[in-house]
Amino acid sequence: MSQTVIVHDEPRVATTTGIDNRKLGMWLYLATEVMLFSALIGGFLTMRTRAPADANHVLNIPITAFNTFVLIVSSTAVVMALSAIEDGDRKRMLRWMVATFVLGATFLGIQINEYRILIGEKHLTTSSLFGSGFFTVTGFHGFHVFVGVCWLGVIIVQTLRNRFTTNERDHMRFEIFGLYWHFVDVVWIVLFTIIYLI
Amino acid sequence: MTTSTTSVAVERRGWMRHGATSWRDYFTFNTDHKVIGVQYVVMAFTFFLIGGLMAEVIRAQLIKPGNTLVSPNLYNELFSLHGTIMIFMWVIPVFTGLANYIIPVHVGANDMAFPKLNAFSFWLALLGGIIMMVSFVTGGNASGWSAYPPLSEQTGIGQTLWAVALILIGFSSIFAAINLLVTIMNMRARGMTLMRMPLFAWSMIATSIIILLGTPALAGALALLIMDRVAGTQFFKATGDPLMWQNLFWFYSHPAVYIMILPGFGIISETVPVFSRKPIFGYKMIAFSSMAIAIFGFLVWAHHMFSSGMNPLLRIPFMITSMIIAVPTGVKIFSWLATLWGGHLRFTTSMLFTLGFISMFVIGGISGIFLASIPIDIHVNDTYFVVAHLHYVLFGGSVMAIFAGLYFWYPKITGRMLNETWGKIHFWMTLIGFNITFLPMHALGLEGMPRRVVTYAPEFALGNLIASLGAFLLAAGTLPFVYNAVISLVRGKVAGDNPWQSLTLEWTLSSPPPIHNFPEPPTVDSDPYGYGKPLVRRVPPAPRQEAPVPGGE
Amino acid sequence: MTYASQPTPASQPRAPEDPRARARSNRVAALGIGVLAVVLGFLAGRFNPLLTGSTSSEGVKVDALFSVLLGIGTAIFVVVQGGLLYSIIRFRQKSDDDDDAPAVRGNVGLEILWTAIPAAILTGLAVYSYATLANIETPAPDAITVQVTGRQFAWDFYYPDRDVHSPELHVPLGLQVHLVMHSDDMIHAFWVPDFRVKKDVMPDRVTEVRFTADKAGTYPIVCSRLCGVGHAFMRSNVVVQPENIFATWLYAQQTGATVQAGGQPATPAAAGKAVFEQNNCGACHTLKDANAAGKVGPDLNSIGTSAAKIIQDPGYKGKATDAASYIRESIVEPNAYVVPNYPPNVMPQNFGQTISAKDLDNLVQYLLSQK
Amino acid sequence: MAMPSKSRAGAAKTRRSNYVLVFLSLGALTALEVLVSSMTNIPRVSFLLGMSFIKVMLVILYFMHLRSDSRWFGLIFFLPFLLVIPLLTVLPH
Repeated sequence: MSQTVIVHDEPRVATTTGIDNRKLGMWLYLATEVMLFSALIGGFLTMRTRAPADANHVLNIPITAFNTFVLIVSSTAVVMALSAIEDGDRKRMLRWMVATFVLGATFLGIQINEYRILIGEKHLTTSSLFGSGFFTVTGFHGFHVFVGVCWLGVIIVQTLRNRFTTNERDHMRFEIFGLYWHFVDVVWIVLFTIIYLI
Repeated sequence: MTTSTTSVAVERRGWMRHGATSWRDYFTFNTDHKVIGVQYVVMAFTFFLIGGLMAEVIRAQLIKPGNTLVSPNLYNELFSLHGTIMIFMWVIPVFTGLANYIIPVHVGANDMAFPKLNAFSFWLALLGGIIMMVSFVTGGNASGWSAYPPLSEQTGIGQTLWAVALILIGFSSIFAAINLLVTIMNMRARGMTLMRMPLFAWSMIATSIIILLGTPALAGALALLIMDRVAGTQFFKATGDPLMWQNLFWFYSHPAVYIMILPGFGIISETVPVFSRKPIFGYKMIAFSSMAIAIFGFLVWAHHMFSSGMNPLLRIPFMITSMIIAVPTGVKIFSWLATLWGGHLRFTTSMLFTLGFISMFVIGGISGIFLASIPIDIHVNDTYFVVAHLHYVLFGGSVMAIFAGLYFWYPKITGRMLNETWGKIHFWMTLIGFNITFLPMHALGLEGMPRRVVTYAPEFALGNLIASLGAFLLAAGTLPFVYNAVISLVRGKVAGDNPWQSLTLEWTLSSPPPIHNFPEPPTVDSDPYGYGKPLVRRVPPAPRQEAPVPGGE
Repeated sequence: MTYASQPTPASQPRAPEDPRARARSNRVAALGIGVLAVVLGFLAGRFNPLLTGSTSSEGVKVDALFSVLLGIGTAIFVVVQGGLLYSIIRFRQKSDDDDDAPAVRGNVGLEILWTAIPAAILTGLAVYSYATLANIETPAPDAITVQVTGRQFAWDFYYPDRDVHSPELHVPLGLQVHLVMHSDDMIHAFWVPDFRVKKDVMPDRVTEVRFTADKAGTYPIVCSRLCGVGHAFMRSNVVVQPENIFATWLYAQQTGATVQAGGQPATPAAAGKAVFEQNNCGACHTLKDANAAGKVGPDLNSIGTSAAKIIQDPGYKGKATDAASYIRESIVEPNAYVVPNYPPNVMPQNFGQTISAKDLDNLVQYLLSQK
Repeated sequence: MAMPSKSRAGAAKTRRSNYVLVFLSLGALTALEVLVSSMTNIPRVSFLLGMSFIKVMLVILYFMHLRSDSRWFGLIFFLPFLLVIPLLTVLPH
C-alpha cells in the first residue's frame, strides 16, 4: 500500500520538555476546541436567555440519558483499549476498539433518530430560537463524533492489516485519538446538562 | 539520509517534496519549513498588491465628493475585501511565513514539529484566499470586514463564500500556531532555556497563543452566520441577537490586532540590537510584556462596542483594561529607545524601517488611548479617526515591521543582498506617502466624516484630496521594492553567511541554509544579544545559578 | 557551536572621547526632551486645535476631556520622537568605526519607572473618562422624549405627545432631549458630530441617547454604521430652535398633519412628495422636483412616462400592467424587475410594511406625475 | 521518547481498576442527574451544574490522564477557561 514509508525517517530526538510532539500538539488543539465550543455554547445560551419560553420540553430526556451513557461507556472502552496496548495484548486491544467504534456509531444513530422525530414534529432550525441553538450545537458535536468514528475506523482497519500494533509509537497514536474522543465525551456531558436537563 | 546536509537539495517522498533546488519545487506540496516560509511570504505579498490595488480604487473614488468612479455597491465590496485581504491574507500569513522560515532556525531545530501539517496549513490558506477572490467575483461581502449582521445576512451569495474562506484561513492559522508552539516549546537547541530564546520566538509564542484561543471564537461566529444564511437559524437576526456577533467577532478580532503586531514587535526586537550594536535593553520585560499582551488582549474586546446597544455598565471594566493594555506596549517602546540610546547606529534599509516602525506605531498607540476613553470613542467610533488609527497601527506598525524583517532576512533566504539605494527610495516614499494619506484622516474623523461611505459632504473635500494623493505616492513607493526584490535575486551582491554581524543562530548557517538546517546540533550558552563592549564573548556568564525552568526545560 | 563563536570585527577603539562628558551631554539631552515634552504637551492641551466648539453642553465636556488627552498624547509623542531623533543624530555610527557600542543590558529602576508612570497616567485617564461619562449621560427630569426610527436609508422622528412625525429632528434650545431609538431593518448609528453624541440604532432592542443643544442652528445627523448601499446618503438634520419657536413648529406640524388626515388642501401628489422626502428616497434616486440627486438607483425624473414603456419591454418580468402598478411594484417588491445596469437586492424590500397604504397611494400618484 | 517503557504492565493494571471505578461513578452520576432534573424542591440548576462539573473532571483527570501527566497539559487545557468566563458573562447581556 502507498502510505508505508513515511514513518521511519522522522528523527527520534529527545524533545526539550520530554513530551511527545504529537501529544503536545493534540492538547493545544483541544484548547482551540474548548474555545470553539464555548463560542457555540455561548450562542446557545444567548438564544436561551432571549427566549426562555422556547423550552426544551420537546426533548426526550430518558433516551438522551441513555445516549450519554453510551458515550461514557465508549470512553471507558478507549481507556481499556489503551491499557491493553500497554499490556501488549493485541486481541484485547482490538476488541475494545471495535466496542468503541460500535458505541460511537450507536450514539450517532440515536442522535439522527432524535433529529428525525423532532423534524417530524415540525421543530426545525427555523421554528424557534431554541431550535436554532439546539440543532447547531448538537449538530457540531455530532460532527465531532462522526470524525472520531471515522478516525477509529482507520485505526481498526490498520490493526487488521497489522499496520497498527502495540508498539510504543502506535501507543502514542492511540493515546492521541483517545484524548480527542474523551474531549468529545466531555463536551457532550456539558451539553447534556445545559441543553437537556436545565 | 545520504544527501549532503551542507548543500541545498530536494528530497522526494511520494508526491511530496522536501527542500527546493529550482523554482518548480515551490509549487509543490513541500514539507521543508524554509520552502513553506517562502511560499507564505510570496503568496501574502501577492495579496498585499491585490489589496493595495483595491485601496487605490477606494482612494480614487474618494478624491472628490460626489465622485462616480465606482457604484456604491461595488465600493462597499471593495473596502470589505480590502480589509479582509490585508488582515487575513497579507499581515497574518506574511508573519506566519517569516516565522516559518526563521523560528526553527532561531531555536536550533531542523524543521518545524509537524512538517506535513505545516505544508497543509499553507495550501489551506491559499485555498481560502482563492475562495475569497471568487466570492468577490460572485458579488461578495458588502458589509465591511467586520460583517455585522443583520446586514451581512442580506448581502449576496458571496458573503457565504467569504465566511467559508475565513473559516479555512482560520484553521490554517490555528494549525500553524500549534506547529510553532510545539516547535518552540519542544525543539530548542541544547542550552537554550526560555530566557535565552531570541525575542522573535517569544513574540511568536504570544502570537500563537492568541491565534489558538481567539480564532476558534471567530470560526464559531462564522459558523453561526453561515447557519443563519443557509439553514435559516436566527442567531443574529432581529429576532435573535445581532449584538452577539459583535461580541464573538471582537473577542477574536481585537486579539487579532495583537496577532498582527506582536510578530512585528519580535522582528523589531531583533533588528534594533543588531543595527545599534548593543544588547537589547530589558530582555525579560520585553518577553513578559508580550505574554501580558497575549492574555490581557482577550479582556478588552468590547471597547469596539462602546456606542453599540450593549449594557452601559459593562463598558467601564472594558475601558479600564483597554487603558492598561497600553502599558506593556509602552514598555517595549521605551526598551527599544533605550537600546538605541548610546548605540552605534547603522542606517541600513532594515534599520530605517525599524525606526519608521517605532515612530509611526507610537502615533497609532497614542490615538488608541483616545479610543479607549469612552466619551471620546463615542464621538469618533466608526469615523475616519478610526481609519487613521488602525492604519497607523497596521501599516505604520505591522507593514513597516514586515519590511524591516524582509530587508533583514532577504540575504539569508536568497543568499543575495537587496540593493540599498532602491531600499532607501522605497522607505522614504512609503513613509512620506503613508503620512500624507493617513494623517489628515484624524482630522476628518474628528470633524464628522463617517467611515465606509462612498461619498461625503463637500467640507471634507480638501482632506480627502490630500489623502488620495498620498495614497498614490504610497502605492508608487511599493514598486521600487518589487523591482529590487526581483532584480536582486540575480544581480544582488552575494550576501555571505552573516552580512549584518548578527548573533542569532540563522546567521551561523550558509545563505540560504542547507536542507536540514544544522549539520550538527547547535549548543547555546547565552541569549543572542551579546553585542557590545566590553566583549562578553567566550567568557562564560557570571556564575549566577540559573534556576531550572519548571517542566524540565 | 555557540552564539559566542560569531565572527565580529574587532578593531581598536578610536581616538578616546571622554566617556563621562559624553554621558553628561546625553543626560542633558534626555532632560531637554522631557522638558520639551511637558511644554508642548501643555500647549497642545491648552490650545487643542482638533476638537473644539461643540454646540451641546455634553459635547463641551467631551472636548475638555479631549484636550487633556491631547496634551498627554503630545507629551508621549515628543518623548518618543525626540528620543528617536536624538539617537539618530547623536548615535550614528561613524564611517571609520566598525565597533560595537558599550553593552548595557537593562536598568531595573528605569524599567519600573516606565511601567509605573504610564500605568498611573492611564488609570487617571480612565477615572477622568468615567467621571465625564457619568456626567454626560445623566438624565434630566424635564427632558423631552423623541422616538427615533432608523431604516434604510432614512430617519424618522416621532413626537409622541403631539403625534407628529418628521424627517428632520427639531429640538428646543437648552433643554435635554432624550431619544428613544429603534431600527426597522439594519443596525444604524445616530450621530450628531457637533454634539459628540452617537449611539447604534438596533433592530432587536431599544437604545437611548441624551443631549442638550446649546446653540441655535442646523447640524447634520449622520448614520455612522454601515447599513447598506445607501449608507453614505443616510443623513438628516437636527434643527435647534429657541423653545417658543420649537413649540410653534411642533404645533404647525400637528395641525398640518390633522389637515392632511382630513384630506383637505393637500393633493395626493403633494402628499406623495412629502412621503418621498420622509423616506429619503432622494438618497438613492435623482428627482429634480424633490431636489434629489442620488445615483444609487434609477433616475426618476420622467418615471411617469418611462414606466409605461418599461412594461412593454420584452425583458420585463414583473406582473404590472400599467404605469401606476409598475411604480407600486417597484417600491413594494423591488426585485420583481430590476432596471438594467442596476444591481438587485439594493433597494430595501420592506417599504410595503413601513409605508402606510395611503402614503403609498400618494407616493405612486406623485411619481406618476413626474413626466 | 516521552514514555520510557518502565513497568508498563504493572502501571496499566492499577490504572485499569481506576478506570472501572471512574466508569461506575460516571454512570451513577448520569442516573442521578436525570433524577434531579425532574425535582423541583431543590436548587436544581446548581446541583446539575455541580454534577456535570464532577463528571467532566473525572474524565479529564483519569481518562485523559491529566492527573498523572505533564503539568503543561493542564496549563494548556485550563488556560482557555480563564477566557471563557468573561466571554460567557458578557454574551447574553
